[in-house]
Amino acid sequence: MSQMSKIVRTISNIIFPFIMVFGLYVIAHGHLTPGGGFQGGAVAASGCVMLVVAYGSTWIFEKIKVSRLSAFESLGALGFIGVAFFGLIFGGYFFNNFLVKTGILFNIVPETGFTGSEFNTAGVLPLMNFAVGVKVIAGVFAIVVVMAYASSIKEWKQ
Amino acid sequence: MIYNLPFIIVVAMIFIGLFAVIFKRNLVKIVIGITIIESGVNLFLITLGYREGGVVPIFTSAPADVAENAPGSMVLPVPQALTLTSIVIGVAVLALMLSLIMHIYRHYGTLDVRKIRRLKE
Amino acid sequence: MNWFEIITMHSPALIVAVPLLTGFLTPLVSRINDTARNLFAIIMLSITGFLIAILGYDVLTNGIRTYVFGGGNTVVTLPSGLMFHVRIIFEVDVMNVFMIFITIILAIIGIIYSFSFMKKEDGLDKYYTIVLILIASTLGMELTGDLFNFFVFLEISCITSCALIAFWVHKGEALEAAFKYIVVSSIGALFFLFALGLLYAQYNALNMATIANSIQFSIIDQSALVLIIAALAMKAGIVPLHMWLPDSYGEAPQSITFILIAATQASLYGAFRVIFTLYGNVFNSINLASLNLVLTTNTMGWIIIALAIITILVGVFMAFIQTDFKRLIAFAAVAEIGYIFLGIGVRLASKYVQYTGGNATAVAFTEYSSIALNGSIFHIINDCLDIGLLFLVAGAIYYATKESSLDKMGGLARNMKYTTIFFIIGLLAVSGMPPLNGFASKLMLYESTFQLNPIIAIIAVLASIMLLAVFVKVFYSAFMGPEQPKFKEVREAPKGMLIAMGAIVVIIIIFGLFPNLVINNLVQPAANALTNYTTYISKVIPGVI
Amino acid sequence: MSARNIVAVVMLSVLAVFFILTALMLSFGAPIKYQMDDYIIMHTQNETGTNSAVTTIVFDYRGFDTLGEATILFAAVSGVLMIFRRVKK
Repeated sequence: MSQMSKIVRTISNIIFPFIMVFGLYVIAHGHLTPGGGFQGGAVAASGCVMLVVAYGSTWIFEKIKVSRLSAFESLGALGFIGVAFFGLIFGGYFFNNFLVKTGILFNIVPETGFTGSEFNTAGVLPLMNFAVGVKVIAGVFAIVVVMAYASSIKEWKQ
Repeated sequence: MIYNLPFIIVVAMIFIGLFAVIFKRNLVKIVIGITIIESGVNLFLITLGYREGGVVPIFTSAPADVAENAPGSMVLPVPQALTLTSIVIGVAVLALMLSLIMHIYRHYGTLDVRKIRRLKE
Repeated sequence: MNWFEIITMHSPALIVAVPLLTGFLTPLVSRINDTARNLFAIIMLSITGFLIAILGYDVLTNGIRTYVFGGGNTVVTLPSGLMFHVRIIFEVDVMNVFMIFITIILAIIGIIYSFSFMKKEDGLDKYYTIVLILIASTLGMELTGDLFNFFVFLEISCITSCALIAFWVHKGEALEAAFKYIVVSSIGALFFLFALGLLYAQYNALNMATIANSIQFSIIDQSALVLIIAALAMKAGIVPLHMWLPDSYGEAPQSITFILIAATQASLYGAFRVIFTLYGNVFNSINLASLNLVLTTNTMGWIIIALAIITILVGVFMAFIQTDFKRLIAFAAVAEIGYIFLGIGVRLASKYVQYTGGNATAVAFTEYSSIALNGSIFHIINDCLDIGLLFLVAGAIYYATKESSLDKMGGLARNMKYTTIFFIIGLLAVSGMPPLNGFASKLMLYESTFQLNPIIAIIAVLASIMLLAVFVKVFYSAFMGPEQPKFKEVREAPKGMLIAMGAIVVIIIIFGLFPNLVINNLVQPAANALTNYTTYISKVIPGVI
Repeated sequence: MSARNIVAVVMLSVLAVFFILTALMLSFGAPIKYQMDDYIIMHTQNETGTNSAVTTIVFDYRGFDTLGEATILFAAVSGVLMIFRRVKK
């Protein structure tokens, strides 16, 4: 895929930070509003995919190493399973929500029926949301970059 | 009867998808068929969880009367969580199928099932 | 609480989590070098095997063990006073232990075989990542006590198997087989999800014990049962839906095929669990007071018997006309799965005779129905080992000669002595010859089937003999005959592959010489655990019955 | 239209009737049983401190499913990268 026109590139440059911020907002507020790691990750990854469309997959493929994206995805998955293992170590059960009543971080427990929004709640859920978000951004971006690059080159190096 | 319309639509979607998978000769159309079946099943799960007049089961800035009659005024949350999982699974399956199709196209130069079928009984 | 108790307590979760963790770490570890990656994979799998041994010992001595993910006291109390957990529950009885035992044997041997078989390929870091995730998903399917969790692991195994079948991307047939596989199995999984939705709408629960406790067998439950069995039969390769199996078994790398067998058996395990536990109070505790349930059981049994006989015949006859070595073994695998299904069908149909016949027949058929179930469960492990051994032999031949068409082979016995011996043992075991393990389980199946209907038993015996004929033909065309000039330089397979095959041969011979050891210590308790669905339920919902 | 197609159409229509009958038996808008969901809505705030019941289920009550889901995405990415690797001949 080749580059698109200058207008498209400029506008996607302008929009890109906003999409990323919105994606990160959805990830960070996963425990308060509709959304979470997967949805926010998909939003942020679509922002990255917009760059692929605007700048052409060849250019992106040269700038970004897919193996690095794959390693990031691995790290996201490790973070997720790592939080689960911490639950085993500190809470006594795999996937235990060990932070929720300890008083370290994200530890406030709202009253039942509380309709305000308190960010510092939900125990390990924000951490898991974050890990999943990293994973989804890296994973979806890697899939799209590889597929776009593979469809753009004429002869495969087989 | 009319009250079950959502379920009938779900069944219709599943059968449109199955029809595409069985009768279409183009690999991409087969994939579209599978996606339609999957949307139908996801819609089915969501439909199961609907409670008459319910709102989304999230307390953040929920209206006061909803929060007071809490479980009765909210739709069931479990089917929604299952659907989220199912959607992500669908994305993964779709990515893998499309990359296989790209390879098949490179290899055979066509997407027609009749022309690429080399594995016979 | 000492460390051993803690490990035992957490082992159900760790058995799935450790291979998953290994899979996530493999891309990072393989940046060091290949040896480190291989060592890492085998060490982590050995740890999993160790955990399985601990868990198996505990379950065999102390009975069912449950594990609640996340812990806490999250219990819903029903108006009737019964309580159940909201969270995901792993529930391990002897049947689960039996299945994970098979899986870990196949997984470790398959990984050892891969070390030498796949050595010259590239993309191996991804290969080992996906294989480890496939193993984790198979273990998860076999341990879980939650229907949706089962679905998730079913989908993981579907995706990973599809990617691995397409490993040799330069071959068009492999891509085609992978595409066929993913279409069939994702539609099957979606049917499973639909059926799960039906059950959820009825009972508002997702764990198997809670649903099994309140199942009523209304029309909706019956359609859910039909859909679930159809989906799992699709994944296991029962005949109307078997077309993906020979293709994918035939085109995947043989080390993968070996692990795929375990994944297929996990779907079969799902069918066992659904019929005998989830619908337990329909198919297990029938009595004359509820005659329509008895009739339903009978109909269900005969439908399964018919499918199984068609599966056996199609597998055997299609194996006759194959010229490709791997596809031929794949059709034999279809026939073997037919035998396992035959056992389930005979079990259900014998129950009908047991309740409608006279007093004397009742006693006899109580025994025959349990023999059929035992034979069926015992045949799962024998099928894995025998068919697996044949696939590994095919892999060794492919590795040495780069040839898989039977017409072009010949005279291989001169240069590949060990492989030839392993093949002979495999062919005798798969066709049920007396000193080996296939005989023990097939005899149990024949015996119980004969009591139900002699004609079906004769068909089953004849099919088995034909299977022997097929493999003798293969033996002559591949190993005997004049030495082909192009195979003069052929050498024996490398040591790693020989060790893997030898390990299976040792297990086959042990099982063949002492079948009662396995039946009494593993198969019979597994069958008891499967039919004792009330114990299974009461471990999750205390106070029931 | 070949014989195979006719068989497929007949089987599909039988299945369709079966599915529609099943669909007609369910009730829309009024779930038959809802104890588990009610429990989760009522306890999501004091057990996990989360305002959103759906997120609670996805990451806490059924967190292991989500691990599986993350694994699926991981496996799909690894699979796609493996399929598009450069094969040396």
